Amino acid sequence: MSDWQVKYKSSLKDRGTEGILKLREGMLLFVPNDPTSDSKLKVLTPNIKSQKYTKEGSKKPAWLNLSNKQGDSHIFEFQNYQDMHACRALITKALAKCEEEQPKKPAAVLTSAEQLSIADLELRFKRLHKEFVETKVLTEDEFWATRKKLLGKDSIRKSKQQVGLKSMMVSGIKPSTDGRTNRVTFNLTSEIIFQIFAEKPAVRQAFINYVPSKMTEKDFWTKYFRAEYLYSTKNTAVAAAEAAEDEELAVFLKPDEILAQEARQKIRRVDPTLDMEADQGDDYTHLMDHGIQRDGTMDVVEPQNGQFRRSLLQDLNRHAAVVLEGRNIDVDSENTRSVAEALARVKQVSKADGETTKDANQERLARMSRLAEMEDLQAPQNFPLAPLSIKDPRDYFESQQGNVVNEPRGAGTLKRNVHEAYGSLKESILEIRTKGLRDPLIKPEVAFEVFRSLTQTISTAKNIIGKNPRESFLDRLPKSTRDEVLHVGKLKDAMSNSYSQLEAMKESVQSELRHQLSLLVRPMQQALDAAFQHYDADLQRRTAKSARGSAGEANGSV
Amino acid sequence: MSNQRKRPNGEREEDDEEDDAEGIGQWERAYVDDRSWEALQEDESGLLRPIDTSAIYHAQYRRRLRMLSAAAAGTRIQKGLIRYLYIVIDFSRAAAETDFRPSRMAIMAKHVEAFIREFFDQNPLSQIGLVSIKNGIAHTLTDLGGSPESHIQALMGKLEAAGDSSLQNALELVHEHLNQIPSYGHREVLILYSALSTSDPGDIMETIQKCKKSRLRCSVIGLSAEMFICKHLCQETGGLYSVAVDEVHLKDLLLEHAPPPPAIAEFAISNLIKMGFPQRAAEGSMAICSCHKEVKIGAGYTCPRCKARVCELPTECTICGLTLVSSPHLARSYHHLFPIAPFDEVPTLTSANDPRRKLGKSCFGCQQSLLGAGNKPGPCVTCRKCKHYFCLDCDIYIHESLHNCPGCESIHRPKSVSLMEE
Amino acid sequence: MPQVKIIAKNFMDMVASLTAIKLDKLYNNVFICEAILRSLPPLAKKYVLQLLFIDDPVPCTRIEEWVLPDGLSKHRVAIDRLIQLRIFTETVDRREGTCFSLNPTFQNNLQKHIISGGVLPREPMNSSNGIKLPSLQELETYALQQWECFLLQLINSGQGEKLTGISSSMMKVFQRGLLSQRDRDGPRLTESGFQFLLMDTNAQLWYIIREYISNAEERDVDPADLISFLLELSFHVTGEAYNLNTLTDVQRTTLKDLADLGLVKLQQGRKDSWFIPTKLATNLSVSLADSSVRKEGYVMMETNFRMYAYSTSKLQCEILRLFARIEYQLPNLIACAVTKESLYNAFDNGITSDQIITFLQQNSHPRCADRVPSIPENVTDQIRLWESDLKRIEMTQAHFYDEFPSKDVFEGACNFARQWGGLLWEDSKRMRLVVKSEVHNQMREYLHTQGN
Amino acid sequence: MATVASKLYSDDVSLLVLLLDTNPLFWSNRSTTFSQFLSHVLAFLNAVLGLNQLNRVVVIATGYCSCDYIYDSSLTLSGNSESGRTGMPALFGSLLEKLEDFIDKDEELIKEQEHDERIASSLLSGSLSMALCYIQRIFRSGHLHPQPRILCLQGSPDGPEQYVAVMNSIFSAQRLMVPIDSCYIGTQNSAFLQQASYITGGVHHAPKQLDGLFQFLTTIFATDLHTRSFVQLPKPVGVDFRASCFCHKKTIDMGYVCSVCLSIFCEHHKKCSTCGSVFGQSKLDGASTVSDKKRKAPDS
Repeated sequence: MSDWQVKYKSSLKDRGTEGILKLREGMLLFVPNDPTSDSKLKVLTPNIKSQKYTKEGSKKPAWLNLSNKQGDSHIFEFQNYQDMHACRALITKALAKCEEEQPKKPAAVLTSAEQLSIADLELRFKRLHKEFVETKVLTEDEFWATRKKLLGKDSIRKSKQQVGLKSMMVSGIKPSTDGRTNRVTFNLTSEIIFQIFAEKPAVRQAFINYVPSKMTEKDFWTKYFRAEYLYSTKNTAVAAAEAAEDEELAVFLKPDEILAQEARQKIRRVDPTLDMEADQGDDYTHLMDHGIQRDGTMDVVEPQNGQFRRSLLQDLNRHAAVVLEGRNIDVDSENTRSVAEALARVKQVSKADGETTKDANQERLARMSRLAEMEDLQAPQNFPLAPLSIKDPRDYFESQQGNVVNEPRGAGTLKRNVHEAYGSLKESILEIRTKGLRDPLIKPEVAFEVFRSLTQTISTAKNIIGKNPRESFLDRLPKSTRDEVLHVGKLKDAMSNSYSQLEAMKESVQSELRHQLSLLVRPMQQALDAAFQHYDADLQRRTAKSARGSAGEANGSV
Repeated sequence: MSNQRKRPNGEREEDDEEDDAEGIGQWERAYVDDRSWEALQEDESGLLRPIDTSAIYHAQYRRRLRMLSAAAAGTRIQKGLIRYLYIVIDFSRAAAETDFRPSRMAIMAKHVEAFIREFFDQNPLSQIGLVSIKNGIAHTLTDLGGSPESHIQALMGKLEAAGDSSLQNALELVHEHLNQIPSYGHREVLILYSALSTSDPGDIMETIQKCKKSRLRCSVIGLSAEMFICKHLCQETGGLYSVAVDEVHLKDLLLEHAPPPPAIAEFAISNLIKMGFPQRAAEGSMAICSCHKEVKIGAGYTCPRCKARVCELPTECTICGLTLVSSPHLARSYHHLFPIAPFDEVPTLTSANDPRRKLGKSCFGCQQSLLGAGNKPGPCVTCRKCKHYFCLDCDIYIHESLHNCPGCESIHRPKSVSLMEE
Repeated sequence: MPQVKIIAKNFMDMVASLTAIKLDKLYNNVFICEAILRSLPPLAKKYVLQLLFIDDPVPCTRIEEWVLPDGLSKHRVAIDRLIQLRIFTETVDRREGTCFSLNPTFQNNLQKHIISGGVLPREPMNSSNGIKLPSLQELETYALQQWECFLLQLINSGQGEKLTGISSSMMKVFQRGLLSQRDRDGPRLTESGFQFLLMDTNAQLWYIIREYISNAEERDVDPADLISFLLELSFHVTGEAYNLNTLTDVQRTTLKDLADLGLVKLQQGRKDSWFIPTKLATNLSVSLADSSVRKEGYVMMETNFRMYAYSTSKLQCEILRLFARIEYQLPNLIACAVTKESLYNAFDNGITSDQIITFLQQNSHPRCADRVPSIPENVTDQIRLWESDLKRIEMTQAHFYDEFPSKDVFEGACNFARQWGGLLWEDSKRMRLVVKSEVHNQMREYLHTQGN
Repeated sequence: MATVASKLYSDDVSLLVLLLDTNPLFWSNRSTTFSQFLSHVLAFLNAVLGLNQLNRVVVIATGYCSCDYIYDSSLTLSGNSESGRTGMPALFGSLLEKLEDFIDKDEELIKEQEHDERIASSLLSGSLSMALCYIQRIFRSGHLHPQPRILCLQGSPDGPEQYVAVMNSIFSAQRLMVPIDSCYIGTQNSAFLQQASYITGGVHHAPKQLDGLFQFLTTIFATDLHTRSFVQLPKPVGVDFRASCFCHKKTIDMGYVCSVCLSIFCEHHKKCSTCGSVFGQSKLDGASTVSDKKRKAPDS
């Protein structure tokens, strides 16, 4: 992380001690220069309540005043504001981080406990593994799959996505004018700021230079947008005039220097043997943007002071480039300055190891070119399909109906009697054709009997009542792999809300069943109570001497 | 940007009409919307006749069928019977477009719902999850699960469109999810993409490679126009890429993903899955089901491993995670294993010495007369094995829904013979 | 439309209303049993079938056992109908409570019918004999023609081009109720007349047949015979020719009328003459239950209240004219508009908006029929609205009271009227009130009691 | 529109597709003769046709070597539904005639094929498929069609080799919402028919005494779909949906299923005996997870 030369004072009057302020993971360290001094200091970041700091321009030195939860305050005097702001930024960031850690505190406690003894963890898994795999409740990989799933769940929860840059161009944001006064208002979001910085290094640089030393952020942006506005009016004469007497403004209007040199670098990288000469036909440059203006109106071409003219094509290209690069820094976009710096840093890096990334973007280029091939030239990459070596369904499913197969297969006998079988069929048909249906078709008493019996079955089917609704509930209880591999914490929550659910359940059921139900539920609740007691005891024991107790036991009791 | 795209089917005039829409009455509007005149054609005598869609439909159908069977050239191929499919729906700004009426969003939702139902009907052992893209971020609507209703609810809840769309974020998210699932499962992603651009935080190419590595089969259905990146994605991961021209087409394209896809050799990892075949609980017995956590009287099944009660099959035991099915559920997938070969078309011109003289003039399946107008033999198809003739409707029905050939089924063929024919 | 059902039912009621002897006489004919069986509500059919081969009575509870709770009403209807038709005979058993058994004649005949099938009293002419019979289509068109021109004649008997051979006296019978014969300005269609025209063919047919039967006595013909003959007729095969001389004289005369109605086609052979039942005839027993033969729809209703009817029929044109303004008529197309005026005079003639709408729905052209709703809402709504427009004022007979002796008498009167729910209007200042005439009498008495 | 139509078209109009088991091997060793059985069935058909003159009946013979249509009430002479009833002869005559030469054909087939070991089952799968095709055609015929249902009159035992086909048909019927009633008159119960009726919401019944068959048929199976909505019919007895494993043919409630061909085993194998795919992957997979568990555990 980063260190700073600072003076530390416990109060405003204190004349302070020279020393180095170090920002470390989760804490803030102050090491005085003379070892003798007793004013060592260590502040845990989570404890920092607020930070105040002196504004630029005020004659006060760059003070940063951290007050922690206990209420006592530490004041650091930096050599310059730049450091101070940097430090501040980092602290805020740190704070933010432990903010989002805040919610999963309890889990954290446990995990830390686990971390303490990986050995213990191993042990636990061994035992679980034994219990389940040896006893054939689970197969090897089922066991691990479950484990993996649980871990996976966490990991997913952690990972957070970033938004890609808007594909809409920043310069597209139109000023909103209210009719009466002739003031125009741009509204500016951190997102837009980021994009501006990303697309216009010059502006970014300007920001780093001017803010806060020369001007406040606010007037910086007003200036910027004034320039934008001027530009959008296309009244270059005025623009030129303004630029003349305000060099900051000029910065915005002038074509971006940094970009220009980047471009030059890139060109330098290009293989010299490549013939970059284009013939007349390809030359569109003489028609300005093909006459397109950003807002669709035709462009009035003004040869003079062309330096204040940006072409739409340039903007588009630049924007495209930035979008493709994507968001390669991760800072909270609230703090404009930090954003600017971060971006700047990235640029430095990329410039610095331009050589190293050479091959990187070499192979990127390679991939690009591969993709850029014409489709019909590309070999159709269809994947080989997996063949299915399987028998004919008929005998394949011979086995499916095991219970039916035990039918005497009349093969031998078949041969003989099949034909007289057919014969008899035909006879009986003939019989009907000659005699007609047998009359009476069915004896009344038989019919009556049949009807009666059927009615019997119906009526019995109607008033069937549930046999033993009281199926032992203890086997229903969550006792299995999942909970075993689960953290105790999770289990506890699960159990406690299942407890409440049980309660709710009792209410939900209509009264006549409620008694039955409570019979069902009671053992479960008792079991849960037992589990809770055990858990609390367990917890105390663990907290007493570092986490020895294992989740396994807690579950075991359930 | 996606809002100045033209659709082939004469969206242009449509727009123009909309311009003077206030001029015309509601009743005219109705016709402007459903271009009823397009369903008419002029016959030789110059009269207007409704186009007989059936013939066209059948032709299309046969083309599709042949295409599919071509994939499985003769030899039987494995199908991804146990699928873990994530449906990614792009609810970015572009989804609010109204070139599909009432809006892409609505249409997507409608057909995805239909798709989900069909999917579970065809792949009872598979699971679906829903992801939506909005404001450049991918959100998980539902985790992988087997019950259509829950998905559909979640989907219908989330119907508004905004912001950009990010292919990469979506892929990343889905990838994280799908990495968790066991190796035997076939990991698939189906993306309904209506935006014409993707704004990603990083390099999407890497993401695509990542997906390829972890055997995700990504398919995309575009609603606007073909995009290179989508095409690339699908090519790399062995999925299908298609762009819908209109609502009907969209529906068809979606439903093409319902039957299990042929398993790609390098992806297919066979394995034994542990499954429970629970017995139905006694009528009127009372228990607390582990899926809804409420008291159920009567119906329900009991997990053979942890004895937990679940309401319906197929499902995954909420307690011990065992897959619970009943034998019919397995049976539902059998027809994917044993698809019936497409029937051959019978050349109608050979009416003089027509073999149908012998085989009777009616469809073997439904007894419908195969004689077209004026007693000349109409179009019909025949099964290679049993040589029986079928009408076109039966042809479709047999291949789409029934999955066995009545002719072959009603001939008892001794094993020896049948093996020969394999 | 409600009327259809009523009429259809009425016919069964006619059968039911016959005396026991006559019913049994009916049941002697196998085909009647069959026809009756078909006309029963589904549940009743089931019961008959169940008991078909059971001789000794079956307790009602045992039958009821099969019915689910929400089917009980249906069960009762079925049983009532069966008893009404004397198919079930009710006996009370000590242990079992009420028991049912099938009417023996009915049972036997039905059994016979099911086992060996009924044999018609006459054989169809064997085709070898040289007369060429009309094809089914021809027959169908013939039947419809007959029927339509009969209807036409029925409607505008004013201009008397004699189309059918139906005696004017007979025609009078049919027109009774449909036309109101006013002196001077020719006959006008009455309310029910219009409704009649909007029914579908079977319903109309049955209405006519009912009239025909009900005035059988006047022509000293036994209605029972008539009914049995008609039902029997409905079992003949359409398109087959049957010999006339297998019939009794009564039947022959009846047959002539039926021919005019298009139920049968008479054909003169070389030596003897034949009759060929048409679809109308064979559907006679159909419309006992719900009708099912429906000709294809021909009307297209547009959202702009214009209506196009693909029809050449004069009758249909007439029918449309009932509620729409015919604008022009092409060879196969009638273009008309549904206007406020046209509807108003339809309403005047007592046609309800619902009838019109159902008519439109039932006759809407197939291509419109598959789109929902087949008739545009705005039209249906408008029709309803216009109808309700006419119903702004309603008349109630009332009496007016004033000159009350004192305030409290007046108050009392008001309260009294209110109690009887007869108070329409009161003016406490000038002590006047208006009361429904239903309560007038009570009112009067009350006031008398007050008076003294 | 549809509502109006269905109002006009009485709700109890039904199409009954009867699958008649004409397996000689079954009938040869039965106490009740085929003629008895047949007369009951014919009477039943006639009764069904009698209930509503729009009712239609189709009979498909489920033979030993073949299946075929032997009766279609809508095809009888002069086309319209009346004539089926004019003379019983018309119905029975045509039916019996067809049936007879069907049986002749069937016999021919069995002659020409050499004999193989197989259960004396009849081709249920075939007749089911045909029935469904026919019903599909009815559905096609417009929105005004009779309510179709299938009735299997089956005596001979299930043919395991038909399992797939039968199941496919059942599911297709389920999708079409066509109930498959089944009346099993054989000796031991039929798993096929039970499942069919259970899945498609039809009625399954195995009458005790065959001399009362007609009564059974009319009381239970004559009930049209409309009436079923408010009438109680015999509930399907609990159908056992537990699978039986391929290796030992014993019914199991927990087992292993091959992810490729879905064949069922009662214990873990290295290699699928049906489709020959090797499950080598699993252990390797397990190992990997072990390692990454070590990695993951601390930061979890």
